[in-house]
Amino acid sequence: MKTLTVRYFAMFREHAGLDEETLSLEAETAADVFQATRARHGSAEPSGHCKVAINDEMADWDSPVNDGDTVLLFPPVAGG
Amino acid sequence: MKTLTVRYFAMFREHAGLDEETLSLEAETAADVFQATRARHGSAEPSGHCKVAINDEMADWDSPVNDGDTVLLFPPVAGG
Amino acid sequence: MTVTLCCCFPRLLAADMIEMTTTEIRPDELRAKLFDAGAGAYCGFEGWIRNVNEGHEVLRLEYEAYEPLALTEGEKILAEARERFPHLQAYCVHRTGMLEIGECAVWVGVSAPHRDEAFQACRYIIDQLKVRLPIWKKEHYVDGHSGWVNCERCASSAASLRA
Amino acid sequence: MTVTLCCCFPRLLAADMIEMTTTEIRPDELRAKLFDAGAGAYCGFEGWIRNVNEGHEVLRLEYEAYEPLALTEGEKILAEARERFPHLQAYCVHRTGMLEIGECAVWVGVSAPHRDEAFQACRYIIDQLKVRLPIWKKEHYVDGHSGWVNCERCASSAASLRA
Repeated sequence: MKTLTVRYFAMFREHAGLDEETLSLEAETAADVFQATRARHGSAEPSGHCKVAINDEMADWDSPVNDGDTVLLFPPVAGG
Repeated sequence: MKTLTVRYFAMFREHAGLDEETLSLEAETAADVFQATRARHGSAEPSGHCKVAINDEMADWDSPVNDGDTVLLFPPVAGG
Repeated sequence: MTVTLCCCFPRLLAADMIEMTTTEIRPDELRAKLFDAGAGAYCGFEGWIRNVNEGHEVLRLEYEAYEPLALTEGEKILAEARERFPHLQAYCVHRTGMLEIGECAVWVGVSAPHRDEAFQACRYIIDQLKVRLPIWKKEHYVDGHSGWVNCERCASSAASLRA
Repeated sequence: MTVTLCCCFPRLLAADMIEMTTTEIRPDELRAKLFDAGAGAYCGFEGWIRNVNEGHEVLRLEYEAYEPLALTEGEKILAEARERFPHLQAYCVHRTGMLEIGECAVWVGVSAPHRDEAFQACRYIIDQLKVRLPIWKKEHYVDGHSGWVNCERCASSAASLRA
Protein backbone atom coordinates (compact mmCIF):
# COMPACT_ATOMS: atom_id res chain seq x y z
CA MET A 1 0.00 0.00 0.00
CA LYS A 2 1.17 3.52 -0.83
CA THR A 3 0.09 6.74 0.78
CA LEU A 4 -0.66 9.23 -2.00
CA THR A 5 -2.03 12.74 -2.04
CA VAL A 6 -4.44 13.19 -4.95
CA ARG A 7 -5.38 16.66 -6.15
CA TYR A 8 -8.48 17.29 -8.27
CA PHE A 9 -9.04 20.16 -10.70
CA ALA A 10 -12.06 21.72 -12.41
CA MET A 11 -14.65 19.03 -13.25
CA PHE A 12 -12.78 16.40 -11.23
CA ARG A 13 -12.88 18.65 -8.17
CA GLU A 14 -16.61 19.08 -8.61
CA HIS A 15 -17.12 15.33 -9.01
CA ALA A 16 -15.01 14.54 -5.97
CA GLY A 17 -16.46 17.38 -3.93
CA LEU A 18 -13.00 18.22 -2.62
CA ASP A 19 -9.68 19.78 -3.72
CA GLU A 20 -7.49 16.98 -2.50
CA GLU A 21 -7.40 13.89 -0.34
CA THR A 22 -4.83 11.45 0.97
CA LEU A 23 -5.45 7.85 -0.03
CA SER A 24 -3.85 4.51 0.71
CA LEU A 25 -3.79 2.66 -2.58
CA GLU A 26 -2.35 -0.44 -4.23
CA ALA A 27 -1.16 1.60 -7.22
CA GLU A 28 1.85 1.10 -9.45
CA THR A 29 1.18 3.82 -12.04
CA ALA A 30 -0.64 7.11 -12.46
CA ALA A 31 -3.30 5.20 -14.42
CA ASP A 32 -3.98 3.02 -11.38
CA VAL A 33 -4.54 6.12 -9.27
CA PHE A 34 -6.88 7.58 -11.88
CA GLN A 35 -8.83 4.31 -12.02
CA ALA A 36 -9.17 4.18 -8.24
CA THR A 37 -10.43 7.75 -7.97
CA ARG A 38 -12.90 7.23 -10.81
CA ALA A 39 -14.41 4.29 -8.99
CA ARG A 40 -14.38 6.26 -5.75
CA HIS A 41 -16.07 9.42 -7.09
CA GLY A 42 -18.20 8.08 -9.94
CA SER A 43 -16.48 10.12 -12.64
CA ALA A 44 -16.61 8.54 -16.09
CA GLU A 45 -14.41 10.86 -18.14
CA PRO A 46 -12.08 8.67 -20.25
CA SER A 47 -8.37 9.21 -19.55
CA GLY A 48 -7.58 9.79 -23.23
CA HIS A 49 -7.92 13.57 -23.08
CA CYS A 50 -6.99 13.96 -19.44
CA LYS A 51 -3.50 14.70 -18.15
CA VAL A 52 -1.62 13.79 -15.04
CA ALA A 53 1.25 15.33 -13.10
CA ILE A 54 3.29 13.84 -10.29
CA ASN A 55 4.87 16.20 -7.75
CA ASP A 56 4.38 19.17 -10.07
CA GLU A 57 5.96 17.51 -13.11
CA MET A 58 3.85 16.52 -16.10
CA ALA A 59 3.76 12.71 -16.28
CA ASP A 60 2.34 9.88 -18.39
CA TRP A 61 -0.40 7.45 -17.39
CA ASP A 62 2.18 4.69 -17.11
CA SER A 63 4.56 6.75 -14.96
CA PRO A 64 5.24 4.94 -11.64
CA VAL A 65 3.94 6.40 -8.38
CA ASN A 66 5.87 6.17 -5.15
CA ASP A 67 4.85 6.33 -1.55
CA GLY A 68 4.35 9.96 -0.54
CA ASP A 69 3.83 11.27 -4.08
CA THR A 70 1.26 13.94 -4.92
CA VAL A 71 -0.73 13.02 -8.03
CA LEU A 72 -2.53 15.82 -9.87
CA LEU A 73 -5.49 14.81 -12.03
CA PHE A 74 -6.32 17.20 -14.86
CA PRO A 75 -9.55 16.86 -16.84
CA PRO A 76 -9.41 17.90 -20.54
CA VAL A 77 -7.80 21.34 -20.70
CA ALA A 78 -9.32 24.33 -22.48
CA GLY A 79 -7.09 27.38 -22.27
CA GLY A 80 -7.44 30.53 -24.29
CA MET B 1 -1.03 63.14 -81.24
CA LYS B 2 -2.67 62.95 -77.82
CA THR B 3 -2.35 65.42 -75.00
CA LEU B 4 -1.67 63.45 -71.83
CA THR B 5 -0.90 64.42 -68.27
CA VAL B 6 1.77 62.15 -66.80
CA ARG B 7 2.30 61.94 -63.03
CA TYR B 8 5.47 60.58 -61.48
CA PHE B 9 5.86 58.99 -58.06
CA ALA B 10 8.74 58.20 -55.73
CA MET B 11 11.85 57.21 -57.73
CA PHE B 12 10.21 58.23 -61.02
CA ARG B 13 9.52 61.69 -59.63
CA GLU B 14 13.15 62.01 -58.61
CA HIS B 15 14.33 60.86 -62.05
CA ALA B 16 11.99 63.23 -63.86
CA GLY B 17 12.69 66.08 -61.46
CA LEU B 18 8.98 66.95 -61.41
CA ASP B 19 5.63 65.72 -60.10
CA GLU B 20 3.79 65.87 -63.38
CA GLU B 21 3.94 67.23 -66.90
CA THR B 22 1.67 67.49 -69.90
CA LEU B 23 3.00 65.80 -73.00
CA SER B 24 1.90 65.50 -76.62
CA LEU B 25 2.58 61.89 -77.55
CA GLU B 26 1.91 59.35 -80.28
CA ALA B 27 0.78 56.76 -77.73
CA GLU B 28 -1.79 53.98 -78.04
CA THR B 29 -1.25 52.25 -74.70
CA ALA B 30 0.04 52.90 -71.19
CA ALA B 31 3.22 51.04 -72.20
CA ASP B 32 3.84 53.58 -74.96
CA VAL B 33 3.60 56.40 -72.42
CA PHE B 34 6.00 54.63 -70.06
CA GLN B 35 8.46 54.08 -72.93
CA ALA B 36 8.30 57.72 -73.97
CA THR B 37 8.91 59.00 -70.43
CA ARG B 38 11.78 56.59 -69.89
CA ALA B 39 13.48 57.90 -73.00
CA ARG B 40 12.74 61.45 -71.91
CA HIS B 41 14.04 61.17 -68.35
CA GLY B 42 16.69 58.49 -68.64
CA SER B 43 15.04 56.07 -66.21
CA ALA B 44 15.88 52.43 -66.83
CA GLU B 45 13.59 50.62 -64.37
CA PRO B 46 11.97 47.71 -66.25
CA SER B 47 8.17 47.88 -66.39
CA GLY B 48 7.77 44.36 -64.99
CA HIS B 49 7.45 45.41 -61.37
CA CYS B 50 6.02 48.84 -62.06
CA LYS B 51 2.32 49.67 -62.12
CA VAL B 52 0.23 52.13 -64.04
CA ALA B 53 -3.08 53.86 -63.42
CA ILE B 54 -5.20 55.89 -65.84
CA ASN B 55 -7.46 58.59 -64.40
CA ASP B 56 -7.17 57.13 -60.90
CA GLU B 57 -8.05 53.57 -61.92
CA MET B 58 -5.43 50.82 -61.85
CA ALA B 59 -4.68 49.80 -65.44
CA ASP B 60 -2.53 47.37 -67.45
CA TRP B 61 0.41 48.24 -69.65
CA ASP B 62 -1.69 47.43 -72.72
CA SER B 63 -4.64 49.57 -71.59
CA PRO B 64 -5.44 52.22 -74.26
CA VAL B 65 -4.84 55.88 -73.51
CA ASN B 66 -7.13 58.62 -74.81
CA ASP B 67 -6.63 62.30 -75.43
CA GLY B 68 -6.90 64.17 -72.12
CA ASP B 69 -6.11 61.16 -69.90
CA THR B 70 -3.95 61.39 -66.81
CA VAL B 71 -1.43 58.55 -66.67
CA LEU B 72 0.11 57.71 -63.28
CA LEU B 73 3.44 55.91 -63.31
CA PHE B 74 4.24 53.86 -60.21
CA PRO B 75 7.70 52.42 -59.59
CA PRO B 76 7.85 49.09 -57.66
CA VAL B 77 5.73 49.47 -54.54
CA ALA B 78 6.94 48.71 -51.01
CA GLY B 79 4.23 49.23 -48.46
CA GLY B 80 4.29 48.09 -44.87
CA MET C 1 20.48 61.05 -7.80
CA THR C 2 18.45 60.80 -10.97
CA VAL C 3 16.74 57.86 -12.56
CA THR C 4 17.20 57.57 -16.30
CA LEU C 5 14.37 56.03 -18.28
CA CYS C 6 15.58 54.23 -21.34
CA CYS C 7 13.55 53.15 -24.35
CA CYS C 8 15.86 50.23 -25.15
CA PHE C 9 14.46 47.04 -23.68
CA PRO C 10 16.93 44.31 -22.88
CA ARG C 11 16.28 40.83 -24.25
CA LEU C 12 13.67 39.29 -22.01
CA LEU C 13 14.76 36.67 -19.54
CA ALA C 14 13.03 33.32 -19.73
CA ALA C 15 11.37 33.97 -16.38
CA ASP C 16 9.59 37.03 -17.77
CA MET C 17 7.87 35.29 -20.66
CA ILE C 18 4.55 34.15 -19.26
CA GLU C 19 2.21 35.51 -16.62
CA MET C 20 -1.06 34.46 -15.06
CA THR C 21 -3.35 37.22 -13.87
CA THR C 22 -6.76 37.67 -12.29
CA THR C 23 -7.12 41.25 -13.53
CA GLU C 24 -7.71 42.88 -16.89
CA ILE C 25 -5.15 42.09 -19.60
CA ARG C 26 -3.82 45.32 -21.16
CA PRO C 27 -2.37 44.47 -24.60
CA ASP C 28 -1.42 48.10 -25.17
CA GLU C 29 0.98 48.04 -22.19
CA LEU C 30 2.19 44.49 -22.73
CA ARG C 31 3.16 45.04 -26.35
CA ALA C 32 5.83 47.53 -25.25
CA LYS C 33 7.75 44.59 -23.74
CA LEU C 34 8.49 43.40 -27.28
CA PHE C 35 10.01 46.59 -28.69
CA ASP C 36 13.35 45.82 -30.31
CA ALA C 37 15.23 47.94 -32.83
CA GLY C 38 15.87 44.81 -34.90
CA ALA C 39 12.21 43.80 -35.09
CA GLY C 40 10.31 44.69 -38.26
CA ALA C 41 7.15 42.78 -37.44
CA TYR C 42 4.82 42.39 -34.50
CA CYS C 43 1.96 39.91 -34.32
CA GLY C 44 -0.48 39.91 -31.43
CA PHE C 45 -3.24 37.45 -30.67
CA GLU C 46 -6.06 37.91 -28.19
CA GLY C 47 -8.71 35.43 -27.15
CA TRP C 48 -11.97 37.24 -26.39
CA ILE C 49 -15.01 35.88 -24.56
CA ARG C 50 -17.77 35.56 -27.12
CA ASN C 51 -21.49 35.32 -26.59
CA VAL C 52 -22.01 31.96 -28.25
CA ASN C 53 -20.29 28.57 -28.38
CA GLU C 54 -21.42 25.59 -30.40
CA GLY C 55 -24.86 27.12 -30.76
CA HIS C 56 -25.37 27.89 -27.06
CA GLU C 57 -25.76 31.44 -25.79
CA VAL C 58 -22.98 32.18 -23.33
CA LEU C 59 -23.34 34.66 -20.47
CA ARG C 60 -19.82 34.51 -19.02
CA LEU C 61 -16.83 32.19 -18.66
CA GLU C 62 -14.98 31.00 -15.60
CA TYR C 63 -11.31 30.09 -15.95
CA GLU C 64 -9.38 27.93 -13.53
CA ALA C 65 -5.66 27.19 -13.78
CA TYR C 66 -3.08 25.21 -11.90
CA GLU C 67 -0.63 28.04 -11.92
CA PRO C 68 2.72 26.37 -11.10
CA LEU C 69 2.45 23.98 -14.04
CA ALA C 70 0.73 26.49 -16.34
CA LEU C 71 3.81 28.68 -15.93
CA THR C 72 6.42 25.97 -16.46
CA GLU C 73 4.53 24.50 -19.44
CA GLY C 74 4.09 28.00 -20.88
CA GLU C 75 7.83 28.67 -20.55
CA LYS C 76 8.51 25.43 -22.42
CA ILE C 77 6.22 26.46 -25.27
CA LEU C 78 7.87 29.86 -25.54
CA ALA C 79 11.31 28.23 -25.50
CA GLU C 80 10.22 25.93 -28.33
CA ALA C 81 9.04 28.93 -30.34
CA ARG C 82 12.38 30.67 -29.81
CA GLU C 83 14.23 27.56 -30.92
CA ARG C 84 12.32 27.55 -34.20
CA PHE C 85 12.65 31.30 -34.70
CA PRO C 86 15.89 32.44 -33.07
CA HIS C 87 15.35 36.21 -33.18
CA LEU C 88 11.96 36.14 -31.56
CA GLN C 89 10.71 38.15 -28.62
CA ALA C 90 7.57 36.58 -27.18
CA TYR C 91 5.38 37.16 -24.18
CA CYS C 92 2.00 35.90 -23.06
CA VAL C 93 -0.54 36.42 -20.34
CA HIS C 94 -3.48 34.22 -19.40
CA ARG C 95 -6.27 35.40 -17.17
CA THR C 96 -8.25 33.32 -14.67
CA GLY C 97 -11.48 33.89 -12.74
CA MET C 98 -14.86 35.03 -14.02
CA LEU C 99 -14.79 36.82 -17.40
CA GLU C 100 -17.57 38.69 -19.14
CA ILE C 101 -18.39 38.82 -22.87
CA GLY C 102 -15.78 40.87 -24.76
CA GLU C 103 -13.05 40.50 -22.15
CA CYS C 104 -9.60 39.24 -23.07
CA ALA C 105 -8.76 35.79 -21.66
CA VAL C 106 -5.37 35.35 -23.24
CA TRP C 107 -2.85 37.53 -25.02
CA VAL C 108 0.20 36.41 -27.03
CA GLY C 109 2.59 38.98 -28.45
CA VAL C 110 5.55 38.27 -30.69
CA SER C 111 8.07 40.51 -32.40
CA ALA C 112 10.56 39.28 -34.99
CA PRO C 113 12.71 40.61 -37.81
CA HIS C 114 10.16 39.57 -40.47
CA ARG C 115 6.41 39.03 -40.59
CA ASP C 116 6.44 35.37 -41.56
CA GLU C 117 8.25 34.42 -38.35
CA ALA C 118 6.04 36.72 -36.27
CA PHE C 119 2.82 35.16 -37.58
CA GLN C 120 4.07 31.58 -37.40
CA ALA C 121 5.49 31.91 -33.91
CA CYS C 122 2.39 33.64 -32.56
CA ARG C 123 0.20 30.92 -34.03
CA TYR C 124 2.42 28.17 -32.66
CA ILE C 125 2.35 29.64 -29.17
CA ILE C 126 -1.43 30.10 -28.93
CA ASP C 127 -2.13 26.67 -30.47
CA GLN C 128 0.14 24.98 -27.94
CA LEU C 129 -1.06 27.04 -24.97
CA LYS C 130 -4.61 25.96 -25.67
CA VAL C 131 -3.89 22.25 -25.60
CA ARG C 132 -1.04 21.99 -23.09
CA LEU C 133 -1.60 24.41 -20.22
CA PRO C 134 -3.52 23.08 -17.20
CA ILE C 135 -6.32 25.61 -17.63
CA TRP C 136 -10.04 24.87 -17.69
CA LYS C 137 -13.05 26.93 -18.57
CA LYS C 138 -16.62 26.59 -17.50
CA GLU C 139 -19.26 28.18 -19.66
CA HIS C 140 -22.22 29.77 -17.93
CA TYR C 141 -25.16 29.78 -20.34
CA VAL C 142 -28.00 32.25 -20.66
CA ASP C 143 -30.42 29.41 -19.85
CA GLY C 144 -28.86 29.02 -16.39
CA HIS C 145 -26.86 25.85 -17.07
CA SER C 146 -23.10 25.59 -17.13
CA GLY C 147 -20.53 23.17 -18.48
CA TRP C 148 -16.80 22.53 -18.55
CA VAL C 149 -15.50 23.01 -22.08
CA ASN C 150 -13.96 19.91 -23.75
CA CYS C 151 -15.22 17.41 -21.16
CA GLU C 152 -17.18 14.74 -22.96
CA ARG C 153 -19.24 13.74 -19.96
CA CYS C 154 -20.12 17.24 -18.92
CA ALA C 155 -20.95 18.14 -22.51
CA SER C 156 -23.32 15.20 -22.80
CA SER C 157 -24.84 15.81 -19.38
CA ALA C 158 -25.32 19.50 -20.21
CA ALA C 159 -27.01 18.42 -23.45
CA SER C 160 -29.31 16.03 -21.60
CA LEU C 161 -30.20 18.74 -19.09
CA ARG C 162 -31.12 20.97 -21.99
CA ALA C 163 -33.16 18.34 -23.89
CA MET D 1 -29.21 67.31 -23.61
CA THR D 2 -26.94 64.40 -22.72
CA VAL D 3 -24.69 62.31 -24.87
CA THR D 4 -24.76 58.58 -24.22
CA LEU D 5 -21.56 56.65 -24.84
CA CYS D 6 -22.14 53.09 -25.92
CA CYS D 7 -19.66 50.22 -25.93
CA CYS D 8 -21.43 48.40 -28.75
CA PHE D 9 -19.79 49.19 -32.07
CA PRO D 10 -21.91 48.87 -35.17
CA ARG D 11 -20.59 46.78 -38.06
CA LEU D 12 -18.09 48.94 -39.85
CA LEU D 13 -19.02 50.51 -43.13
CA ALA D 14 -16.75 49.80 -46.07
CA ALA D 15 -15.63 53.43 -46.05
CA ASP D 16 -14.25 53.02 -42.52
CA MET D 17 -11.94 50.12 -43.23
CA ILE D 18 -8.67 51.76 -44.24
CA GLU D 19 -6.96 54.99 -43.31
CA MET D 20 -3.79 56.78 -44.29
CA THR D 21 -2.16 58.95 -41.66
CA THR D 22 0.88 61.15 -41.19
CA THR D 23 0.80 60.88 -37.40
CA GLU D 24 1.54 58.12 -34.90
CA ILE D 25 -0.48 54.91 -35.30
CA ARG D 26 -2.14 53.95 -31.98
CA PRO D 27 -2.95 50.21 -32.07
CA ASP D 28 -4.45 50.36 -28.58
CA GLU D 29 -7.15 52.78 -29.73
CA LEU D 30 -7.67 51.23 -33.15
CA ARG D 31 -8.23 47.72 -31.82
CA ALA D 32 -11.42 48.92 -30.08
CA LYS D 33 -12.98 49.35 -33.52
CA LEU D 34 -13.06 45.57 -33.84
CA PHE D 35 -14.91 44.71 -30.62
CA ASP D 36 -17.82 42.41 -31.38
CA ALA D 37 -19.68 40.17 -28.94
CA GLY D 38 -19.51 37.35 -31.50
CA ALA D 39 -15.74 37.55 -31.94
CA GLY D 40 -13.62 35.05 -30.02
CA ALA D 41 -10.32 35.91 -31.65
CA TYR D 42 -8.35 39.03 -32.47
CA CYS D 43 -5.16 39.10 -34.53
CA GLY D 44 -3.18 42.28 -34.95
CA PHE D 45 -0.14 42.90 -37.13
CA GLU D 46 2.23 45.85 -36.97
CA GLY D 47 5.09 46.72 -39.27
CA TRP D 48 7.87 48.40 -37.30
CA ILE D 49 10.83 50.34 -38.66
CA ARG D 50 13.90 48.27 -37.94
CA ASN D 51 17.49 49.36 -37.83
CA VAL D 52 18.79 47.07 -40.55
CA ASN D 53 17.68 45.88 -44.00
CA GLU D 54 19.55 43.42 -46.17
CA GLY D 55 22.69 44.00 -44.17
CA HIS D 56 22.62 47.81 -44.30
CA GLU D 57 22.23 49.93 -41.19
CA VAL D 58 19.07 52.01 -41.49
CA LEU D 59 18.66 55.39 -39.81
CA ARG D 60 15.04 56.13 -40.78
CA LEU D 61 12.47 55.43 -43.49
CA GLU D 62 10.48 57.79 -45.65
CA TYR D 63 7.08 56.61 -46.90
CA GLU D 64 5.24 58.12 -49.83
CA ALA D 65 1.77 57.09 -50.98
CA TYR D 66 -0.65 57.99 -53.70
CA GLU D 67 -3.52 58.21 -51.29
CA PRO D 68 -6.63 58.07 -53.53
CA LEU D 69 -5.57 54.75 -55.05
CA ALA D 70 -4.03 53.41 -51.84
CA LEU D 71 -7.45 53.79 -50.22
CA THR D 72 -9.49 52.21 -53.04
CA GLU D 73 -7.01 49.34 -53.43
CA GLY D 74 -6.99 48.85 -49.66
CA GLU D 75 -10.81 48.68 -49.59
CA LYS D 76 -10.69 46.02 -52.30
CA ILE D 77 -8.24 43.91 -50.29
CA LEU D 78 -10.40 44.16 -47.17
CA ALA D 79 -13.50 43.25 -49.19
CA GLU D 80 -11.67 40.18 -50.54
CA ALA D 81 -10.76 39.15 -46.99
CA ARG D 82 -14.39 39.52 -45.89
CA GLU D 83 -15.54 37.41 -48.82
CA ARG D 84 -13.26 34.58 -47.73
CA PHE D 85 -14.13 34.94 -44.04
CA PRO D 86 -17.70 36.22 -43.80
CA HIS D 87 -17.79 37.10 -40.09
CA LEU D 88 -14.67 39.19 -40.16
CA GLN D 89 -14.15 42.69 -38.81
CA ALA D 90 -11.02 44.21 -40.28
CA TYR D 91 -9.34 47.59 -40.20
CA CYS D 92 -5.99 48.94 -41.26
CA VAL D 93 -3.95 52.10 -41.12
CA HIS D 94 -0.81 52.97 -43.08
CA ARG D 95 1.43 55.84 -42.18
CA THR D 96 3.39 58.10 -44.54
CA GLY D 97 6.18 60.61 -44.08
CA MET D 98 9.45 60.22 -42.20
CA LEU D 99 9.53 57.40 -39.64
CA GLU D 100 12.15 56.62 -37.02
CA ILE D 101 13.43 53.22 -35.83
CA GLY D 102 10.76 51.45 -33.75
CA GLU D 103 7.83 53.41 -35.14
CA CYS D 104 4.80 51.65 -36.54
CA ALA D 105 4.36 52.05 -40.31
CA VAL D 106 1.32 49.86 -40.78
CA TRP D 107 -1.28 48.24 -38.55
CA VAL D 108 -3.79 45.56 -39.51
CA GLY D 109 -6.40 44.39 -37.02
CA VAL D 110 -8.88 41.58 -37.50
CA SER D 111 -11.50 40.05 -35.24
CA ALA D 112 -13.38 36.87 -36.08
CA PRO D 113 -15.33 34.10 -34.37
CA HIS D 114 -12.31 31.73 -34.34
CA ARG D 115 -8.55 32.15 -34.34
CA ASP D 116 -7.85 30.36 -37.60
CA GLU D 117 -9.89 32.91 -39.57
CA ALA D 118 -8.37 35.80 -37.61
CA PHE D 119 -4.78 34.72 -38.35
CA GLN D 120 -5.44 33.85 -41.99
CA ALA D 121 -7.34 37.05 -42.75
CA CYS D 122 -4.76 39.26 -41.02
CA ARG D 123 -1.97 37.60 -42.98
CA TYR D 124 -3.86 37.86 -46.25
CA ILE D 125 -4.47 41.58 -45.73
CA ILE D 126 -0.89 42.54 -44.87
CA ASP D 127 0.56 40.39 -47.66
CA GLN D 128 -1.72 42.02 -50.22
CA LEU D 129 -1.27 45.55 -48.86
CA LYS D 130 2.48 45.23 -49.25
CA VAL D 131 2.39 44.31 -52.93
CA ARG D 132 -0.67 46.18 -54.19
CA LEU D 133 -0.90 49.59 -52.53
CA PRO D 134 0.82 52.49 -54.32
CA ILE D 135 3.18 53.14 -51.43
CA TRP D 136 6.93 53.53 -51.63
CA LYS D 137 9.65 53.67 -49.04
CA LYS D 138 13.04 55.22 -49.17
CA GLU D 139 15.64 53.97 -46.75
CA HIS D 140 18.05 56.48 -45.29
CA TYR D 141 21.22 54.67 -44.26
CA VAL D 142 23.62 55.42 -41.44
CA ASP D 143 26.36 55.92 -44.06
CA GLY D 144 24.46 58.90 -45.52
CA HIS D 145 23.13 57.18 -48.64
CA SER D 146 19.51 56.43 -49.38
CA GLY D 147 17.58 54.13 -51.68
CA TRP D 148 14.05 53.28 -52.77
CA VAL D 149 13.15 49.79 -51.59
CA ASN D 150 12.38 47.24 -54.32
CA CYS D 151 13.68 49.35 -57.20
CA GLU D 152 16.31 47.36 -59.05
CA ARG D 153 18.06 50.36 -60.49
CA CYS D 154 18.18 52.33 -57.28
CA ALA D 155 19.32 49.24 -55.39
CA SER D 156 22.17 48.65 -57.82
CA SER D 157 23.11 52.32 -57.91
CA ALA D 158 23.07 52.45 -54.11
CA ALA D 159 25.29 49.35 -54.10
CA SER D 160 27.72 50.93 -56.56
CA LEU D 161 27.87 54.11 -54.46
CA ARG D 162 28.73 51.94 -51.48
CA ALA D 163 31.34 49.87 -53.34
